[in-house]
Amino acid sequence: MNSLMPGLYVFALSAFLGYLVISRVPPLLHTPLMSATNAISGISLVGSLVTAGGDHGVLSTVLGVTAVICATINVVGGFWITERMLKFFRRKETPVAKEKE
Amino acid sequence: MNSLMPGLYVFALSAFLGYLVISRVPPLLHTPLMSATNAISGISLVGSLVTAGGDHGVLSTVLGVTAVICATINVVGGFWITERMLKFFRRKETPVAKEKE
Amino acid sequence: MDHYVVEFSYLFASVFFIVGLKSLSHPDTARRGMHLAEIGMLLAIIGTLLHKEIVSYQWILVGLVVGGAIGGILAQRVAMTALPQLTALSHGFGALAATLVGIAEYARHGASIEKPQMVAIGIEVLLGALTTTGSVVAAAKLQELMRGSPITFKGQNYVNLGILAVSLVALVILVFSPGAAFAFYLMLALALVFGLMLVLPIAAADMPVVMSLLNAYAGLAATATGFAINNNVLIIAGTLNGFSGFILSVLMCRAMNRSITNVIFGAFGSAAGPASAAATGEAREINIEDAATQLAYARQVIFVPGYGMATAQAQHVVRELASVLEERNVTVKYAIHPVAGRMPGHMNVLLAEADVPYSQLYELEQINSDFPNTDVAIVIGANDVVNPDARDNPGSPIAGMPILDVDRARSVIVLKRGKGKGFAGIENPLFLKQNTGMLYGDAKGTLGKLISAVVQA
Amino acid sequence: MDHYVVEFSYLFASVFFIVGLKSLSHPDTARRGMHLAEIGMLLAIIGTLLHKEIVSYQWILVGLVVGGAIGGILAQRVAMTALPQLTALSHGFGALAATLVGIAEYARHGASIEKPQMVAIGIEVLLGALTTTGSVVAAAKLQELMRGSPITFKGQNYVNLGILAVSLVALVILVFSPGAAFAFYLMLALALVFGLMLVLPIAAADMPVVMSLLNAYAGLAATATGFAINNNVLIIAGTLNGFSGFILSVLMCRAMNRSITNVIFGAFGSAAGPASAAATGEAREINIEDAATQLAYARQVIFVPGYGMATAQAQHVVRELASVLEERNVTVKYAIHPVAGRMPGHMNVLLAEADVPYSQLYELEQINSDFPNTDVAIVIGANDVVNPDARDNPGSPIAGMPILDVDRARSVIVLKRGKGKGFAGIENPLFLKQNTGMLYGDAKGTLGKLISAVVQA
Ligand SMILES: NC(=O)c1ccc[n+]([C@@H]2O[C@H](COP(=O)([O-])OP(=O)(O)OC[C@H]3O[C@@H](n4cnc5c(N)ncnc54)[C@H](OP(=O)(O)O)[C@@H]3O)[C@@H](O)[C@H]2O)c1
Ligand SMILES: NC(=O)c1ccc[n+]([C@@H]2O[C@H](COP(=O)([O-])OP(=O)(O)OC[C@H]3O[C@@H](n4cnc5c(N)ncnc54)[C@H](OP(=O)(O)O)[C@@H]3O)[C@@H](O)[C@H]2O)c1
Repeated sequence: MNSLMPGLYVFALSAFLGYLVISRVPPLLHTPLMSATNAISGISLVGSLVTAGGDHGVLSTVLGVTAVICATINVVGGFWITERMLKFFRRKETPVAKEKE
Repeated sequence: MNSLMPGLYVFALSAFLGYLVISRVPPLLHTPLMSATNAISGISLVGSLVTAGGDHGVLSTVLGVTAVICATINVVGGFWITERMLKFFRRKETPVAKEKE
Repeated sequence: MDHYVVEFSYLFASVFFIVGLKSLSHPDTARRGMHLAEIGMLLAIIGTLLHKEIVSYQWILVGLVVGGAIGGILAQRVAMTALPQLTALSHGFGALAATLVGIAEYARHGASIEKPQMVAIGIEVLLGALTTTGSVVAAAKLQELMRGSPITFKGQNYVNLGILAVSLVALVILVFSPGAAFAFYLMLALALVFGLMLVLPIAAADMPVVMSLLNAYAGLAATATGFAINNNVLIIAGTLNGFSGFILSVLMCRAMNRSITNVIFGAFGSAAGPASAAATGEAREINIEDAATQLAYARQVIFVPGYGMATAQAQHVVRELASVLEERNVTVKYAIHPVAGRMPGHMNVLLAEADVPYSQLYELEQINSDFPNTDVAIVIGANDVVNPDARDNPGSPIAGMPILDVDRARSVIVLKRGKGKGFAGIENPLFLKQNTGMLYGDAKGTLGKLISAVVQA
Repeated sequence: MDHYVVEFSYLFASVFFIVGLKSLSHPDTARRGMHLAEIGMLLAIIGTLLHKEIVSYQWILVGLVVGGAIGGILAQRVAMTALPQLTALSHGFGALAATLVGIAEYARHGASIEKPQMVAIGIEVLLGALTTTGSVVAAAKLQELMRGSPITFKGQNYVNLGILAVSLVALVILVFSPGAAFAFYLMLALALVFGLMLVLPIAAADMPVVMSLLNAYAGLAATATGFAINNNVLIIAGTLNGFSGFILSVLMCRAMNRSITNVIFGAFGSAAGPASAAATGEAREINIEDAATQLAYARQVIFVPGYGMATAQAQHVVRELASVLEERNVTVKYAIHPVAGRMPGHMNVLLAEADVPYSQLYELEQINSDFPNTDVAIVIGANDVVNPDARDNPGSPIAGMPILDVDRARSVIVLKRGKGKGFAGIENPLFLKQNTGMLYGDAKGTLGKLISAVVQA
């Protein structure tokens, strides 16, 4: 019909979903939640890939590649740190030797 | 891009939403839930309106008007009965006289 | 410009539907939320009326008025105990509407329909038609216009499978040669028959599960239509209904400890079921005065309603008895089994109708630990949901179904008309226990007598 | 055909993101869910690489490898206590990427950009640029590369408003004459400045709220981009992030009993705050041996960690002390205030890192009734979150903030370095109470001594 409407539906439904999903995350996991959403927000990587790989002159490529680097730092760093944190959460005490720094 | 994709997104998001929303309805309200979704499924009324009001010959109009009648029964009946049920649920005892049949 | 109005009305309708369903997560918000859903429906209708294809309004108006009147009258007049059949019927009307629209579409465009549209119209008509007849049979069984017990014959499942296969073949033919009107009407006819065949072999008591499934199918049909005509509100509402239906049927089956396939293909309740723990001994009958004394001097009484309370329409007298007891400082609670009665949450609605505040209604998990501290548990037309065999006898046909541990109360009073069995058709050792006393007779009458006796105690 | 592959990769990526975030509702499912989210991201990247506009891959590969290496090394090397700054930094990188893409788009299409696209690119660049500088300042403040206290000047809010207004005007100009490159770069520069101005006046301790808000803005920027380039995965991921950010900042503010506007415009923690209940008396210092004896012979001990535990990196010694106590059959619990430390859930992560099972971590509502039955509450670098003034003194700057009722324990031991104040910069009457004993010194050192003393007790 017109190109804006489907997007609006997707937006409205995602907004509901976001509200329902996020409000169910317990305080225990709020820090991992922050870094997880941080990582997911690196989805803008998608845009930088197209810019970096397109054939639109040097400026575009330089900007694009820089953007790819930045966005990848965001994605990899975000997920990695989330993973590191989540590894710590265990249900029961295990006989694993106590970690020291 | 192509006409199927936006629909698929809407479908996937609605499926999640449906799951999250419905699984939060307590057993207390399962009967109203059944009649509420029943009423909402009368949204096919939308289709029958277009058929009934269009200028596509007698057959189409007859079928359409019958469909409008049926769908309206569905919608009105469903919401009405939901309303009747929900009216009963009260938090605290009120000094209202006890109803008798 | 008009397009925007229509599209936005649909968008808002979708949002309102979601908010409405979400509001059902709490009784305090439920009504307001349903009003929003109603507004959403109104918006969708108004939006549609602005559609450029609609040229004349008088017939639409006639349809809306007639349908609205019938729906309103039905919904207003019907007794709360007849809810299941009304919901089934209303459902059938909705499905019929979808079917008719599908037929009209086909009759109009016929050979010129494109593949994806044809798939969607086919699914719409197929699911719509089977839901129509299926719902009508379900309503008839529930209203006892028809034998409630399963109607079966040998090789039934194969016949059904055959019908389904042929109608799917017809659909495929249609997709590739949309002009084949014969295939269309064959498919329609077979789907109508299939709906009958699907529901006839299922016992009346299993109808709620079937209805939830039919609701889910109807939802999916709407989703299919939505894809066909590129209408998001149909996709959203359809998907929500689809999920709601599936989730509810799964919950019901889980509460009965049965699988969905068992419900649909099992023809449960047809056979008497393997004889459970042989009934030893005789049920002990007690008289009204004894029962009244027990109740009047108890510290805590738990009411356990079941299907019998619904058939006897006894919810108001139950509430009256409870009030009389509360005036004597007896603590009163209600134990609600998830599949007591014939609809999920059936007892909640009936008791709420009788003005019982929902804070007194306890779910199975909340109340079971309370029975040992209870002086009297009074069972009002419940049977299967209080059958201790489900818990203790692994050979019982309902073994594993979670039950209310009524037998652990200090004393149990059972109200039923006679030696009738419950839906599962099996013996209930609860009735033979030492601490169980039977009060035979229609629940409503018995409760009336109990009230006067308690007042005099 | 290719389109379908790309589109489906995006659809699955969206689904995986949602499932991943949903899995964070329980620690047992969280990791698996995050793996799904990672797979989703991979899918989206692979799908994009098939995009027909992409002609050369070598530079993309370089970018991915370099970025991945930097991100991995940063994330692997950084100490758990430095998490807040790392998250801020990583966030800044993401925002910078979005900004650069926006600039490239504009540089390429310039005057030929259509209105809706221009709006989206404008919003993308605006929000992206302010998030970039804002995040960098936040990271610098958290890493103490910069004065943590608010940097303010008179009329600041008016200046900020002015900057914002001018950049919005520039955006409007751009939409109507997209060729006005000057307006574009003016807008970009102003947005960068605005990010600085927004975050500089906010205290380091308020950074988590700011970061959540920046996260929300970045999410909305992604949503805007999604609308511009008709990409649903961007809309979905962006909206999820937007909501997550807003919800988290609201939760944090609520736990501090402050409003968001107060956090952003309040320059809280700059002034010393109105002197609270005059400090009467002197804090009582106790020695290690006394403290160890109290702990060793207690029946129940509750650990109350705060920001000081994080700065001292004392979580592992805390856990060791707890183990030593548990070997002596002391019941050990941990009381976690929602805003203890400097990030929501900060204490949970640190203690989990030190191998404390999460069943021992109690939230405020769960544990507060337990303090009166507790022999010793040991406060490790917490201050504001155990300040009884918040509960008892309506005139206190933090009045109304829910606190842990540590003062109701039979005896309290407080570990801190000296007379330093907490984030709110106010006195804490807890330290002056009869049953409170102070153990001054860096928490890690003190705990080490406590452990040996308990072992010898
Ligand atoms: N709720 C749902 O969603 C749902 C769905 C599908 C299936 N089911 C099934 O339905 C059953 C429900 O269990 P239930 O315990 O509520 O009911 P039940 O097991 O069907 O038993 C009903 C009892 O009520 C008695 N009764 C009938 N009319 C009466 C009257 N007028 N006055 C007094 N007593 C009367 C009957 O005994 P007399 O004939 O001797 O009076 C019978 O023992 C379960 O087996 C459940 O699995 C429920
Ligand atoms: N968590 C969040 O998301 C968040 C977000 C925004 C704001 N905040 C705010 O941050 C505050 C957190 O409260 P809190 O009780 O955790 O911390 P706090 O009130 O900031 O107090 C920290 C205490 O730790 C002591 N300390 C510092 N380094 C130490 C060391 N090496 N060894 C021992 N003690 C040390 C300090 O006293 P000495 O200097 O005497 O040692 C200080 O009293 C709240 O006001 C909260 O509103 C939190």
